Amino acid sequence: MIGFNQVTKIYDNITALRNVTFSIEKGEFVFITGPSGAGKSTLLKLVYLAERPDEGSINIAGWDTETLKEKAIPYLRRNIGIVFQDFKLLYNKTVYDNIAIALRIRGIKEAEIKDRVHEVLKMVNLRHKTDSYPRELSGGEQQRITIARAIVGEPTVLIADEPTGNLDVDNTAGIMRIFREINAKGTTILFATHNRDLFRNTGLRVLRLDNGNLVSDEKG
Amino acid sequence: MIGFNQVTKIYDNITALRNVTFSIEKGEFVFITGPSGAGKSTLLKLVYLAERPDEGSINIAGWDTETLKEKAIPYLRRNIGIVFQDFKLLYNKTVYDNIAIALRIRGIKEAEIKDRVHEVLKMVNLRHKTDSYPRELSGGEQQRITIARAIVGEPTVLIADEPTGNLDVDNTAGIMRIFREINAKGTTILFATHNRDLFRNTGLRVLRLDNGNLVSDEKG
Amino acid sequence: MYSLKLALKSLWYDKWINLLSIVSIATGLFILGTVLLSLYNIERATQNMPERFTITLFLNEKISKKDVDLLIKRLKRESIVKEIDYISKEDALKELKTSLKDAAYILEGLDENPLFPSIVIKVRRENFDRDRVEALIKKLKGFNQIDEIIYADEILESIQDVYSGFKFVSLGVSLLFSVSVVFVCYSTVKILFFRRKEEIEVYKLLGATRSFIRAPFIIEGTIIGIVGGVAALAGNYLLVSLLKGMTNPVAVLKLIEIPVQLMVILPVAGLVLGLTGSTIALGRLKY
Amino acid sequence: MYSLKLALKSLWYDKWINLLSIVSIATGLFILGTVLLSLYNIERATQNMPERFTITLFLNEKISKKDVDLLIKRLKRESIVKEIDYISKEDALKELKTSLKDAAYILEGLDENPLFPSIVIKVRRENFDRDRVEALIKKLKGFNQIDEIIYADEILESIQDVYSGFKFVSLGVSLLFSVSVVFVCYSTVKILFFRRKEEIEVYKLLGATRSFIRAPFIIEGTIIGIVGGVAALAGNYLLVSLLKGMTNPVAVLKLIEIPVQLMVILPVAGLVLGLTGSTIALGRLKY
Ligand SMILES: Nc1ncnc2c1ncn2[C@@H]1O[C@H](COP(=O)(O)OP(=O)(O)OP(=O)(O)O)[C@@H](O)[C@H]1O
Ligand SMILES: Nc1ncnc2c1ncn2[C@@H]1O[C@H](COP(=O)(O)OP(=O)(O)OP(=O)(O)O)[C@@H](O)[C@H]1O
Ligand SMILES: [Mg+2]
Ligand SMILES: [Mg+2]
Repeated sequence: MIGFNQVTKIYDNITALRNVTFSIEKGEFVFITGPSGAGKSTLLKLVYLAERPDEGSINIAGWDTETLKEKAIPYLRRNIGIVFQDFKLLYNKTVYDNIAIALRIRGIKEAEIKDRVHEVLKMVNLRHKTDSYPRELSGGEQQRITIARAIVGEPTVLIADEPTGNLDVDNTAGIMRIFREINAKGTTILFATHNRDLFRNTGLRVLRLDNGNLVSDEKG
Repeated sequence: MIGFNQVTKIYDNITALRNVTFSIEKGEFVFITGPSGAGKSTLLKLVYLAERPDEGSINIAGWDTETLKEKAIPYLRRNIGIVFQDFKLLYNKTVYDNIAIALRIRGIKEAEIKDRVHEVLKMVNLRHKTDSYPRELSGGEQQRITIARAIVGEPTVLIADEPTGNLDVDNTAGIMRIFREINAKGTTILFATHNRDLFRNTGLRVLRLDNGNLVSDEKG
Repeated sequence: MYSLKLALKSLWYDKWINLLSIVSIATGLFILGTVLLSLYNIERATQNMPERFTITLFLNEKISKKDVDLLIKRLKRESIVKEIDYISKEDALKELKTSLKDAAYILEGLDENPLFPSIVIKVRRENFDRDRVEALIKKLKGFNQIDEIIYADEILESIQDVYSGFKFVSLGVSLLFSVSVVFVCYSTVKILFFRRKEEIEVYKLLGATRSFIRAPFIIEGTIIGIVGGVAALAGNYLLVSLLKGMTNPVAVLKLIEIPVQLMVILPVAGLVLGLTGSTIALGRLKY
Repeated sequence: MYSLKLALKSLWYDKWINLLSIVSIATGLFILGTVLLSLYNIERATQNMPERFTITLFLNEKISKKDVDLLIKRLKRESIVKEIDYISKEDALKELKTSLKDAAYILEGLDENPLFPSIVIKVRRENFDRDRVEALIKKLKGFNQIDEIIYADEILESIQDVYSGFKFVSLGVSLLFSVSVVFVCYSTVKILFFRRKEEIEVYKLLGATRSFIRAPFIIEGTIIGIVGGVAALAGNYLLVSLLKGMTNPVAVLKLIEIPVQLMVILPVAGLVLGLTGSTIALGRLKY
């Protein structure tokens, strides 16, 4: 599903990733961990093509990112749901529209959009915030909207960058339950987090980065 | 130092805080906890006067917020260092300027500013990012810049809203150490977090909010 | 359909900033409209002015009626000739008497009319062109029944000069102002889009195609442009009715009229500016 | 000092958007400059035009040289009189002969000069005022050596009309365009500040006073305004030198000149616009 081969990413003078090689099978649930600035977000950005590698090659769902045409990128991204570390919500749109946009992009009918948006809002316990604007929400509420937007399109790959940083224990548990369910239905999940509690004793795969190097790849 | 008396805060139709009463002495280190949307950020916003209570009264460092003149607000805020949940960094300014601004506001000389900015950058392990722009930083790095900006002015009250949500264990421990040091020097600290590990077994005071109500006030 | 709804929603959410853009664009188009209006009305006013340029042909005293008719017939065929006036010897004397006023009695002693018959030619201003006038005069000089041709060489030149100068300056000014207006509109739209860079970024990351991203922005820009154009038109109408309805009016201003074309030009210009402005401002979206 | 540095840094960071604002403001001021330039040059051109308005006094045939001198002396005292031309009977006859051209021989039969002496008065255009001209004429009518006064009533009216109409329209147009330019500049600056709302919010939360927050924004706005004004001035210079240097020039355009005042007006207007624009755009900062 996702293959990194000797990937190096350099920003200006900072090497954010150095010779990283790994591969993830379809349906896996993989954690990415490591200290702040280790390169977790950079690795995820390479997967959803927000950044391009300086060296090495990346293969996503059979596509080589080097030869991939620009025009194909939107269609590739539609199969990827992303929870951004900095949320990236549209502050001039309501919660409903923020989530619906992910479906409208795919040309889905409004009637179906309505059902699906309300369903995911219920999953993250924010049905009552449908018509609020993001600035009227608490930090954790905004984060859950971002999660709802990522999962509403039923993507084949779900990328989550520190999706529980602003959530309390109960909400975190709820989100983890949702992710496990989605994963059970076949979605591949990449989950970047500092929170060891999330993967400890789960038996799931954990990639550990440190200063741009992939230092371990073991079960949590 | 800080006194809330029967404070209620209503947003549109949402009661974010309901009849909250407590008082904090000078030099205390108080945690505020509770689930997402409980009202933690709202409580802190009332302390730094970004919001005004709909009912009840708030007393900050001897000033009653109701009678406080608008002109006095900047001077009151200079005694408060704030770590915002959403960072509120200036994205068109370098890391250096982002931190220096907190001192420039007070009219401190550039030479002294330079020393103090470099000192706090060292404290949060980001000396090497002095000339970067916030967008070139990882989530955790941005959060640490926000912390550096809050403490550089040596405030008498430090307000931190989920300051470790994007930080790994080691960085979190480092930040907590800094906060304990600052507190030891006499600074009052209000620290909102979901992370129970931060206050468990510290013996520090913990205010627990739930759905806008202050449900407990005990030692962690 | 959905793009339109999105555009309208976004217009409403950012209503203040959009209003300001509309004001900017409307102001620009209003200036353009005022310029066009002035040009149109000056043109109209000068078209109604009496023709000043004439050529006078002094004819042979003994010319026959037949020859005169022939000459007139020939002159009528010339495209630059607008009006032909034949003044016989008798008419000429009458005119002289009138112009002498009270002193006319000095002519009473004459036993014979000493004046010549003449033809006064008025030149069509639309076809006015110095070369063509001189060509005509050369032609006429070959006619042996014509004794003398008088035409105001200097006046000719200065009319020519003023007229073509006017045309030139008008054209220059309208061009200049159009370019200025395009500049203002472009930068207004561009400033608007600078604000939206992040929004576009999010759309891209969610997997939106170029056309999906572009549509609402372009619709928004077009709406802003059209509204701006219509507002400019309304401004021009207001200006004109204000000028016409003044209590201490300057007579000339009473005659000002709004050409129908302006009613089309301004909204269309707004549309084109909004459309191209937002398309260019968006630029080539890169993934 | 620090505010200035901050303003310059921020100008540089947002260089593209600032450039666009400068372009907007420069365009606005350029249009204004062009209008002022045109007004100035039209005024200058018409001032050099020959005076067309004259009053002709037909004097009594038997008026003595002394009376004529007295009359001229009196006329010279009138402020609206610019030039006085005395035409004696003999001069009048000479003129008539010239105007009759080849037909002048008709006058040869006369044994006595039948014409009247006259005085032609040219009226000063600067002091032109219909009421004052009529007052003068009334006064002259009381003079018994004057037989008749001829003055072009209609021409008088139309010159009056055109001149005051011109003045009125000029004033209106400059006012209108100034207002338009202020609108464009205001909305440009306001759009800029909409972008900065969050930045201002952060400053406030960090404990900055109003003046601390305002200073860099206002300095920035002022710099944008001044640069815009200077750019507009440069544009006007370019325009004028372009017009003057054309290979197929329209004679009139060669005479165009840039008034010194414009060199002050445009940058100062830019400064004022930038300063007030940013001050107003910032609004009353509330804590
Ligand atoms: N656009 C950029 N320009 C320059 N440097 C960058 C940029 N983005 C990231 N970096 C640097 O690359 C390194 C890795 O960043 P990355 O965001 O991948 O870290 P991370 O593991 O996600 O950290 P965190 O847990 O704090 O989010 C950091 O040192 C960061 O400063
Ligand atoms: N500006 C606002 N307008 C309307 N509702 C608001 C506004 N700000 C906050 N709220 C609502 O008030 C409630 C409390 O919000 P607050 O930000 O205080 O929560 P919190 O405890 O900080 O949560 P979190 O841990 O997720 O940050 C939430 O339900 C939120 O949606
Ligand atoms: Mg990260
Ligand atoms: Mg909060």
